[in-house]
This record gives sequence, C-alpha cells and structure tokens, in this order.
Amino acid sequence: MSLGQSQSLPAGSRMPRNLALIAAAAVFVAVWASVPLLASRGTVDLLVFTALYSIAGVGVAFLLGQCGIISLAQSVFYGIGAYATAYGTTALGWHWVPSLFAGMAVAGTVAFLIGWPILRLSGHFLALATLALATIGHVLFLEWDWITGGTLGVGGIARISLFGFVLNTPQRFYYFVWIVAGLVFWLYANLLKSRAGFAMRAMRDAPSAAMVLGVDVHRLKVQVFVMSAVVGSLAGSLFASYVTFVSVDSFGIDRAVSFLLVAVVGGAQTILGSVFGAAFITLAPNLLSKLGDIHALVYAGVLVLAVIFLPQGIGGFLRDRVRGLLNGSGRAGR
Amino acid sequence: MIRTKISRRTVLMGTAGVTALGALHAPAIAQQGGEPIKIGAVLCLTGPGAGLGQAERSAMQLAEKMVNEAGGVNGRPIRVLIEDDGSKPDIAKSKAEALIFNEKVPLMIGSSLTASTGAIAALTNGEKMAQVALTGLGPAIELTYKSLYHVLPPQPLNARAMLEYTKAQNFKKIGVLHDSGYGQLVYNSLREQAAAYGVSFAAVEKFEVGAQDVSTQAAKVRAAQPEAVYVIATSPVPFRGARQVRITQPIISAIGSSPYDYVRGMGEYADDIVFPEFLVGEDPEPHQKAFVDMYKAAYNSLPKNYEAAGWDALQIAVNALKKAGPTDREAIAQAMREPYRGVMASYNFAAPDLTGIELSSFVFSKLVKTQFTRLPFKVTARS
Amino acid sequence: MTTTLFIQSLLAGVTNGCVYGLIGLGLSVIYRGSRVVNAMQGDFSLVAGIIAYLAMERLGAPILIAFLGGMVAGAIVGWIVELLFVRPTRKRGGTEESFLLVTLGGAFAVSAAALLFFGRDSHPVRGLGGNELLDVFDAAIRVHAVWLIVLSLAVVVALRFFYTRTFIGKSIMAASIDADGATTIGINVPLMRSLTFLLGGAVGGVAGVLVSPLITIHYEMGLLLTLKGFTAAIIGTLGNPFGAIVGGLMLGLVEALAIVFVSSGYKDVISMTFLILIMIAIPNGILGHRGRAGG
Amino acid sequence: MTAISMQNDALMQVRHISKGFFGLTVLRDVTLDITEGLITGLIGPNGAGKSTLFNIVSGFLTPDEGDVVYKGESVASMSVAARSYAGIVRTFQTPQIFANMTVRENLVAGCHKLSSSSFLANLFGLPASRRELAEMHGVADDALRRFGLQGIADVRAGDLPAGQQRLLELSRAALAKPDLLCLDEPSSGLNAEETQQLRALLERLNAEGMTIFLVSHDMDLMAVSSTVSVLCFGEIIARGSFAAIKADPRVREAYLGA
Amino acid sequence: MLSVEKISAGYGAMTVLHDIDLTVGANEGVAVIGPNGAGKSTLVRALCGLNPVRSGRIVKDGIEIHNQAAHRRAAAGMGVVLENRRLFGELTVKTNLELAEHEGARRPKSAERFTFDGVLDLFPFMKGRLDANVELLSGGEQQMVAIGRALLLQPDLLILDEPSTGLAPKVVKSLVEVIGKIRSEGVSVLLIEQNVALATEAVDRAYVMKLGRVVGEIGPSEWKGALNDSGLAKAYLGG
Repeated sequence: MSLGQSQSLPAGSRMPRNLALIAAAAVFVAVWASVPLLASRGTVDLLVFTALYSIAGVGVAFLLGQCGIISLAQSVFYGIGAYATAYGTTALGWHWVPSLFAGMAVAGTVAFLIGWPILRLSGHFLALATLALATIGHVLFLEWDWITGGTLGVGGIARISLFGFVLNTPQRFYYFVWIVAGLVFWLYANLLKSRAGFAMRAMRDAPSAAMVLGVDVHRLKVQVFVMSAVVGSLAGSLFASYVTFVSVDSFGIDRAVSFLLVAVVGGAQTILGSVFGAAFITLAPNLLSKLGDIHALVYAGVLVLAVIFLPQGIGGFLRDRVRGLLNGSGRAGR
Repeated sequence: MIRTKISRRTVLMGTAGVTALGALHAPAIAQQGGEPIKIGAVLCLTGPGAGLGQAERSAMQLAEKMVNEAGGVNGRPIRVLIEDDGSKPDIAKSKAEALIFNEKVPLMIGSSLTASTGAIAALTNGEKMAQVALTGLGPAIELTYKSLYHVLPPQPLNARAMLEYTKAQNFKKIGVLHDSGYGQLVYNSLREQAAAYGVSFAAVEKFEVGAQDVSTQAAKVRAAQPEAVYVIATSPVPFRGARQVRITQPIISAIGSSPYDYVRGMGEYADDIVFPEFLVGEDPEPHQKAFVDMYKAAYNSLPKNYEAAGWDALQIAVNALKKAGPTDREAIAQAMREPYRGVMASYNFAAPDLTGIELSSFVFSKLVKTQFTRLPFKVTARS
Repeated sequence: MTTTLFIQSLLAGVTNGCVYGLIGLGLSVIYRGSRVVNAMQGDFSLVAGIIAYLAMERLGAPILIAFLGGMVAGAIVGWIVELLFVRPTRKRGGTEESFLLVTLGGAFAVSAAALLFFGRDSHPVRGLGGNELLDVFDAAIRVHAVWLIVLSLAVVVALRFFYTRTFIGKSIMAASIDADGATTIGINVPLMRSLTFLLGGAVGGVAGVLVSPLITIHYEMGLLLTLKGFTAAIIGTLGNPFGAIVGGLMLGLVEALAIVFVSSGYKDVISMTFLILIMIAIPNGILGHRGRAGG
Repeated sequence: MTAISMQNDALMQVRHISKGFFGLTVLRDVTLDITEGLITGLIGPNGAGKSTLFNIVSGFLTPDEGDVVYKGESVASMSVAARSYAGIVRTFQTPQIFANMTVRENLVAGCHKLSSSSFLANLFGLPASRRELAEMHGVADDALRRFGLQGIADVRAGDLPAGQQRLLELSRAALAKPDLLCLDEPSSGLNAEETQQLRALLERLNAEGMTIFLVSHDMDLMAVSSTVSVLCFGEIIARGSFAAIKADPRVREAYLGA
Repeated sequence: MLSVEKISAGYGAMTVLHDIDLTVGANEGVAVIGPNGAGKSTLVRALCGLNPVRSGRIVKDGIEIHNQAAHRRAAAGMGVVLENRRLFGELTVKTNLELAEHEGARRPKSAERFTFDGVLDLFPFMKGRLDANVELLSGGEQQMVAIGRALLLQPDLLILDEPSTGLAPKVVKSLVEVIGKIRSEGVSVLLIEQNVALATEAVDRAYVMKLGRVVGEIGPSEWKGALNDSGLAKAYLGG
C-alpha cells in the first residue's frame, strides 16, 4: 500500500519504483495476514477497533487536511450507521447488508442537507457548527429511544455473515474490516490524485484563486463532507455488527473529539496517517491503563507531546522520513 | 406473604462469609497454595460512571483480601483483575475480550453502567460464562441471556420502591426532575406503574447528564405545585437547583442518587430527601453490620449501596467457584443460580429478571441536615 | 405559564448567560491576543474553583481571599500553559488546529489530575452571601448569582478600559494584529503573548470562583464550560470580549426559554439549532464586521 | 466627464455600477467597456475603487446598483466559478498561488475547467478519470515550456520569490483559456527587467486573441493598453488612448501629481 | 552609524544572505537595489532582528546589536518600515502612532527629533483621520502612517523596505519629498527599493544585491544619473 505517498506522484509515473517496494509490500501483506494467528484475541480486538476508527477517522482527516474543515460531527454519522444496523437487524429483521447501506444513505442525506447551509461557514465558525451538530445528534439519539434504545441501548445485533461464514470472533472480523478499510483508503487515494483532488488542494491553499479557475468551492466541500459522513456511517455499522450492542454512550462529543484526534495525531495530510492516529487512540489508553489511576493523566500528556512534536502527525512524520530516504532530501510539496 | 426461600446451604455460605469478615483483624493464616484463581472485572473507574466504579472497586479489593486471608477458594488464592473501561461500552468490550480470552478468567464481574454491561454481555453470553453485572437489567434482549446476573435492582423495581413510599405518605400529585440518563430510565418505569399506585405526575422535567444549572426546569416543576418531588439524577446539581428555586416539598429520590459523593455535593441542601436503597452505613441492618464495620476499619469511611454491591458480586463469584471449581465456565454460571443473601440484598438469579431482588430488601433512608437516617418504613411484600 | 415561572427562567437565563459569557470572555481574550482557541479555558476555572475551595475549607481563608487566590491560580495556570504548551507548538510551526488540540490535551490533563488528586466528588463552594436567596417577585435568585452578574459586567468594563486606555492593553492588541510590526516598534511580542494567557487565565479564574458556588466543582466541569463559553464567544464574535457576554446572555436566555416554552429534553437541540442559524445569518458574529475591501 | 460611447464590439460592458461599504460610497455610477481583442487599462490613485470594481467584474462582490454585461448577457448574479467557465479569469494583487503544491501541480490544478470528470468517477478511479488526469499533466507540461517554468517545475510554489509567483499565477490563469483575462497590479513587486518580460508576455497573449483588462500603477506597463480609463474617488474621470490620458491635465493632477 | 560586516542569514536549511557588507554614515541616504529574490527583504529582517544572523556582525554607533532581541533594537535608534507596512489595521491611526511614541520616549532627549504634532505636520492628512482605523486608509496613506510611526521611535537611522510598492505615481513622488524632509532632520535613511527612479532621487548612493550577495556599489557621482545610464542599468540590473 503506497497510498500515503500517492498525492505527489504524477499519474503517469512508473508503477513499481523498484523490486524492493514490491518485496516490502509482500512482507507487509504477510505480516498483516499473520497477525490474528499470532497475536492474542485481546490484541486482535484492539486492531479491529483501530480499523474501525481509521475508517471513520480518515473521513475527518481528509476534510481537515484537504479542505481545511474541522469536523466534530463525525460521531453523529458514526451513530447513524450504528443505529441503522442495530434497528435494521433487530427491529426490522433485515439482513446486515441493506441495513449498512441504509445507514450510509441516511448519513449521506443528512450530511447533504446540513452540509449545504453550514459549509458556507469557515474556520472556527464551521468547527462550532459541527460541534453543535454533534450535540444535537447526541440529544436526538437519546430522545428517540424507540429507535436507539436510549440509555439502555440495543443488544443482539446481527453479526456479519459472508456466505454463511459468521464473523463472530475478532480474528474473523479483523480480515474483513481491514479489507474494507483498505478499500476506503483506496477510494480516498483515488480522489486525492484526481481532478477533484487537485481542486481540493487548490481550494485549501487559496480559495479565491481556486474559484477563479472554475472550482465550485462550496459544492466540492459538500461532496467531501457527504463522503466523510458515508464512511463514518460505514464504520458505525461495522462497529454495531462487531460489538452486537450499541448505546448512546458511544456517540457523544468525546467520540467526535477522538475522531478528530485520529486525524490530527495521525496527520491529516496523509491518508494512511489515520491508521496511526486510530492506533494511537485505541492502543495508548489500553497500554497506559496498566499504570493505574494515573493513566488518564499520562494519556493527556502523551497527546500534548504528540501534537507539539509531530505537527504533521505521525503519518506526516513517517512520510517525510520515507521521502528523505527515497529522494535523499526531505524537501517536497506537502 | 411470600418468604424468600433461602436454602440452608446458602445460609451457611453467608455465615461463612461473615466469619471471613471477622477475620480482618485476625492474623493472616491463609494456607494458600497453587496458582491464584483469576476473576475478571471491568468497572467504570473514570468517566461519568467513576462514582460507581471506584466505590465498587474499593469493596471488591477488600473482599479479595478477606477471601484470601480466610483461605481463598479451596485452598487457592483469588486474584481480581480489575480493568477500567472509562465508562465507554466499546472499551469495556475490548477489556473483556482481553480478560476472557487472554487471561482466561472463568467469570466476569461488571460493569458499572448499563451500556458497558451490555457490551460485555454480548461476549459472556456467547461463551455461556457468568457475568455478575453491577447494574440493573438492561435492554430487553438481556432477558434471553441466561448467564448475565444483576446485583442491582432493575429500574421497574426501583420505581416501585419509590411509589410504595409515595403511596404510604399519601402523596398523589408528584413533580419529577430527572436527568437524561439514569433518571430517564427510572422515570420510564415510574410512568408505567404510577397509575397502579394512584400517583399522577404534574410536571416532568428533564435535563442533560452533566448539566450545571437546572433552575428553569426546577421552576417549572415548582409551578405545577406538586405534593412531593421526585429528583432522579447521578449528580447533586438538581437537588441544589430544586431547593434554590424554593421547592420546599419533600424530595423522593432513587438509589442512583444516594452515594455520598452526591450528598456531599448537595451541601446544606441535603435535607428532607428520601432514598429507597439497601444500605444505610450510619445505621445498618443486623446482617449488614459486619461488612460496614470492616469497611470502615479498612477505609475510614462508610460504605453504601455500590460498595455493598461490589462486595456481594465478588462473594457470589467466590461461592460459585467453591461449588463448581475454577475452570468449568458453564458450571460456575449454573452454580450462581441459587438464592443468595448478600450484604446488600437477597438475590435469586434464577428469577425472570435475573436479579431476584424483592421489594422487601429495600430500606428507606432520609437525609436530615446532611445526615442519613434509616426510616422505620419497610415494604412488606404484598400478594 | 405563570409570571413567576417566566421570571425564574429569565433569572436562570441571565445567570447562566453570564457564566457562559465569562468563559467566552476568557476565550476571546486569549484568541484576541494570540489567535489560539483555548480548549482549556474551562479548566482554568476548574483549577481556580479547587484552589478557592481548598483555601476556604482546608485553610479557613476568608471568602474574598480564597476567591482572589483562585483568580491568581487561574492566571498562573494560564501563564504556564502558554510557556509549556503554546510556545513550543508555535516554535514548531503549529497550525490553528494544533493549538486547539494541544490545549484540548491540556484540558484532559487538568481533568485527569483533578480526578486523581482532588477526587471524583462534587464539592460545594461557599458563595458571596452564602446560600441566601433574594426574592424577585415570587421567583428566587441566589445572592451570589447577583454578585456573579454584577462582577461579570465589571470584568467586561475593566477589560474594555484595559484594551482601549492602557498602554499594555494596546500593546497586546498590536502584538496580536501584527507581530513583526509590533516588534519593530519595540514591543516584546512573546511577553505580550504570555500576558495574554495570564490575563485569560485570570478571567478564567474569576469565572471559576464565581461559578463554583452555583454549580459545585467537579473534575469534569472544565470541558463542559469551555463548550458553552466557546459558543458564547462565537455568537458574539470570537476575539471581541464584549461580544462574548452578549453571546452568553443570548445563549442562556434561549436555553431558558426553550425549557419553558418547548421541552427540556430538546433544550440543547433548540439552542444549538439557534446557534447554527445565527451563524448562517450573521457569519461574522453579532458584533463582527470586517474591514471593507477597498480599492 | 468624457463621454463614453457604447461600442458594439465590447466583450464586457460595465454599466452604471455603484457600490458602498458601511455607508461609504466606493464606486459611483461607473460605466466602462472592455473591447474584444484589445487590452483595456484602468488606472487611478490608491483608494479610487479599482479593486472593488475588479471584484465586481470577477464576481467576488455584487454591486449595489448597475449591471455587468458579458458577451451580451448579464453576469451580475453569476458566481465566480460560473464566470470562470464563461471565460472571465482574474489574478490578484497579492499572488494567489497554491503554496503547498509544486509549480507543476499548480498548473495541473489550473486545468480544472478543461476537464470534466465527476466526483464519483474520481472517487472510483474510473479509466476516464485516469485518462483525464494524464491529459491534465500533458497540458501542464506544455504550459511549463510555454511560460519558461521548466526549471522550477518541481519547486514548492510557496518557496518561490514574489516575481516567479506572479509569473506562475499569470501562466495558470492563461492556461485556463480565458476570453477575458483580468490582471490586478501584475507588475507590483517586479523590477524593470521583469516588468519588460511581463509586458512582452501580455502582448503575446493579446496577439493570441485574449482580451485583457489591466489594472496597474505602472505607467511603463500601461503603455500596452489600447484604451485607458482613469478612476478617481469612485468615478471615471477620463478615458482615451494611453498617450492622450498621459497628457490629460486632470489625470496629471489627480494621478501623476505633476 | 551603521556597519554591517559579513552577515549571513536564512530560513531553515536555506542560506539566503551571504557575507553582506554595507555601511550607512551619519546623515547619509543609501539605497539597496536588486531584482526579486536578491535577498533584500531578508537583509531588512536580519537588520531589525526578525531573522537571526548566522555569522558576521551588525554594529550601530559602535555597539554590536546583532545579538540583541528584535524588540530592543528600536531603542538603539533604528526605525524600520517593513515591506507591506505592517500596521495595526484594526487600531486607529492615533493608537498606531502612540504605541511608537511610547517607545520613542525611552530614547535620550538629545535624539528626539519628531513630536507627535511634528509628524502630523509632516503628513497633514492624518489630522482629520486620527480616529479612523488604519485599515480603512488608502495604501498611500497607510504608507505615511507607517513612516510616521517609525519616526516617533526617534531613530537616527530609518530603514524603508519597498515603500513604493502598490502606490500611485503621485504618491511615489510625495514619498521622495517626505524622505527629503526626514533626512533634513538629520536622520540617515537606508532605502530598499525596486523603483530605481525613486531611489536615485531620494538618496545619495547605492548597493546592488543579487542572489543574496552585494555585487556592486554605485557611488554618489554615478548614482544620480544611474537611471539614464543604460550601461549601468544593464550591468547591475539586467541579465
């Protein structure tokens, strides 16, 4: 997977840089595939969550890194997906597939209807508008308990089954969810190196110049926002199918903040960065909790240090290192 | 009148437990040998549920020490692995995965909040292993989980306890001030059962969990001129708010609002508030006294319901391990399905609500000038 | 609906509005002076509340000394945050988001530290005038709440004076508008940024000691206060401290009236929808207007 | 006031535009023609309202009164992007380059209008989308050669000195195949030598058929204009050939100060 | 007055200035000219301390100032008008000037040349605009406020970075007059300019910079006719 670097490669560039890269990819795939066989079930479970959060997080990261939009509303779309799967498979008795797509459709529609007016705002106004959205979403999840189960939540959600093969262990889910995550990354990588991707980066650097070149800035922002909502919903649906239980506690402001952390800690400029960001927010609290009650304090400290010392996020840091190795110099377009 | 059926054996076990309590100051004579038996616990030690989880943890740690000093389980010591879920269900699920499959614990205790409990239950149910939840019954689906047991009453029972007291006081017109989490759950049950007790709600106002000012809602309740007010929340804020807008009527609350944390936060407004609960540390019932004394000796503070629940949960786990051995998960779960008289209440996990707590287990306390007193009122079980 | 209820809700709206406004004021002070959206603003208040509480309950300090102590504590924390968090971030080329994130991390840290060292309890803090109530027709308001309203307005007036009449105030403004330009006329820009945080911390501290007697102090209160304060500051135009109070009052009143006229469950839905509508209708905030694009 | 005759060959007609901010009138009844195929200049002292007029022409501002007619149709209510598609492209007083992209990428982004693939096609990386991207790179490579930017093709645009940023912005604008190219102070920050190069470039673009609307203080550069209008305190005070304007006593008084 | 000895400076890994030497004498007007990218603005930023000097010395009135913090250099008698003026746009003209006046008051009495009213006399338009926000002024007016602000620091050396950028010819002409008046008060002027015509009228001699180095000096005798001397122009500015 060389998706993180793709933005600077012209389309026509030679596919395999050299054999080493193919070898590295092969090793990577081998390691990836063997993790569930070697690691403990608890660890694999954390890696499943890493994948889930990186799917939802990449939507936030892309908005932030390519459009300059801070979104704190991802928890709403994540929730919509989760409740669509919960309600669809329990109350309506649907298969998981239509439930999942229904969630994505609802999330996309909501994002469109809300994004259209609020995406005319910018900077902190927009950040606050999305925060307001997250608050509204959380209240509605609580209030509409005939769908969401309110505080009690919804249990007994159908697990994902593929051709009769039920994904009822973290190991099984691991392969599935990472393949889905890979597809999402692939889509975003496509977008980044396409006409729309150039338009976005232009819009981020100099919006008025982008408009002069014919970019419909508002429309483009709405498209990316809807896209982000759809992948957020996808992640939420997968989450619901995996845990088989959802409650409103999973879709609060803190979850929205943690998705933003995925983007910032991972590095909003790179697509694969969100994997590192997701790994950070999943693994760090888990590892640190061994320290006892002080763990929350240490986590906050680590977070602060990460933001200060890795302003481009972990993804940006690694990308610069890799570029340095490949080009012999670290200086290149961001 | 239905007497709770308590088997002779359980009484014996209970006595053994109390004897174990007495061993606190005795020289440790645990002739322990062999590998410790691990018990998994996921609690809300941080986040909104921390008030519950930390109380439960302190009692569980005390119980662990007591059990080990009294010789452990069939000669083997126990070790309680307590993990913090940060009050988040997804973290609870991950922690439970690690405990169940990495540590291979034979049973689970926790969590402190309904959502976390539900997330763990999806796992324990699949493994057919016992989970002693420190919550009341969650979503309806849990009724189909046959190894998920609750040591706290389900909300309909809490509601009935409140209504019983209300009826005894002859209040008919009630105002309700509740939060959107715990308070909403209790209120939902109140609403369903109020009519049966001849109680009607004149005003029902809600506020979000974590709200810091509820005076407008309280004013609305006051404007309805009720005879008494139900305040149900996991925070002292609404109690202060109610009194600050001059709601002078008696306040009747629920068990979830009773921890000392909240009462301290109420300051001098902690007055004329009634709680249907299970343990009044200042004036315990006879079977609770040993636990209260021991807890006081260990922590220099009084225990309350959640401490008692944590204690009972671990004692139930230990009893089952003694009976069914440390490995067979299904047998352990089965062994728990017998009536048990704990410090907090008498349980019967074979009951349809997976709790078996009766109204008669409730005690009623009243805050008078920041001090708890136990009321003579008791619900005598009716037919 | 009774008149009493209406008045009571107005009183609650104004009191809460001042609370939101005070937090927003601190946010605006810091944003104005350093272009940092400070997610720790509510935590300055938390620290101040804790210090005031400890001073009163553990040391037996008189209430005014304790409040002063809380304010100073807020100011010191503000300064430390600038030195420890903001300055290094700036040095490493932090973006607007990284300032937000670094202070958010700081907010988590303060909250976690409060839980660890101060405990999970809610602590009631004594207020000015104790728990005395004042009658307004048939409605009641805490004497302390009246003090809160009066002192909030006093803080606004003092800040206005500070920014428009004092040399340091003007220098802080100058340094934030154009750091290089300010440097060339002899203004010590880094010092001005530190002072900005000191000031923002002090405002947060004032907010903290004034708010704690009304709401009790609790380790998680910081971020909640920040969210409301941020909303107030944005409605009233971020960076305009006087707007923050206006924004806060609007937010407080909308919330109170939403409870009375609609439903308490949907209070936040209504106030947040109102916020979004306001922003769409008046994108620069109610007191905001950018300079024209002249020729 | 010089009489302004409406010409039939006007590509754009600015008609009776007025605009104010906060009660301050910046433009008052401004009428101006931009003749197809020629270079039309606009000069005026600082604060005369040139930028405001420019923003109205390009769609960043809407006039309080009056109309902007382009190719015979009103564009007053069209968005910036829509006007761009109609052929109106502008540059900015401070160059608006895409700082975090390389020079080549700036030019690829400049091809936005020449391409048409949809968001979804881009998302799924459909063959059409990939083909189109290759074409965009081809066009950008051509432009690199045409405007002499090969040497700095892979430099991050934000790292370029001001003069090259201007050249890049102009090249990018020209790449978008405008019918009407509006340039705002293009020689600001350039030295005499660079200004000469710019002038030659403008003449070349004009010769290729591009209509140019030029705002500048630079009288050397302004010499390329066929007609020049003078805007002073929100009103057009003179219009004519460059030589005539230079000699006009009112213009000398208001603008040249001699 | 000012002596710059072999200074180097830059950003990050890039060195922009290489071994720059130049001097400005008492009551002298000196220009630095050169194409874009020559490093002229970096030179200004190094002189006033906004960019650290990597090697070499900056000596003013016999005192080394290159290690002084940037905000202290005004006290050494150095007044700077940066490129793009860098005013406090949301503050009034009066406040912009007062902030500098406050700093200027720290200078020894002997150095005081400009009073607040004196500056208003120099730029009469300001009298009516004192309470206007600076951002509402025209570009030329803003330039004058920036110069007035620098003068109130009571400098004996005024550094102007590209003051004519974006100004109408008439305003540029008045700029020449203003610089003349300032010099007549005994203030040395270091003028960084693209506009050679302006520079030749305003100052006495010039340095030519290219690619971060001083590549030539033009003495007073050649300087006045430099604009018309195509050979000179070509040698220094062209190719």
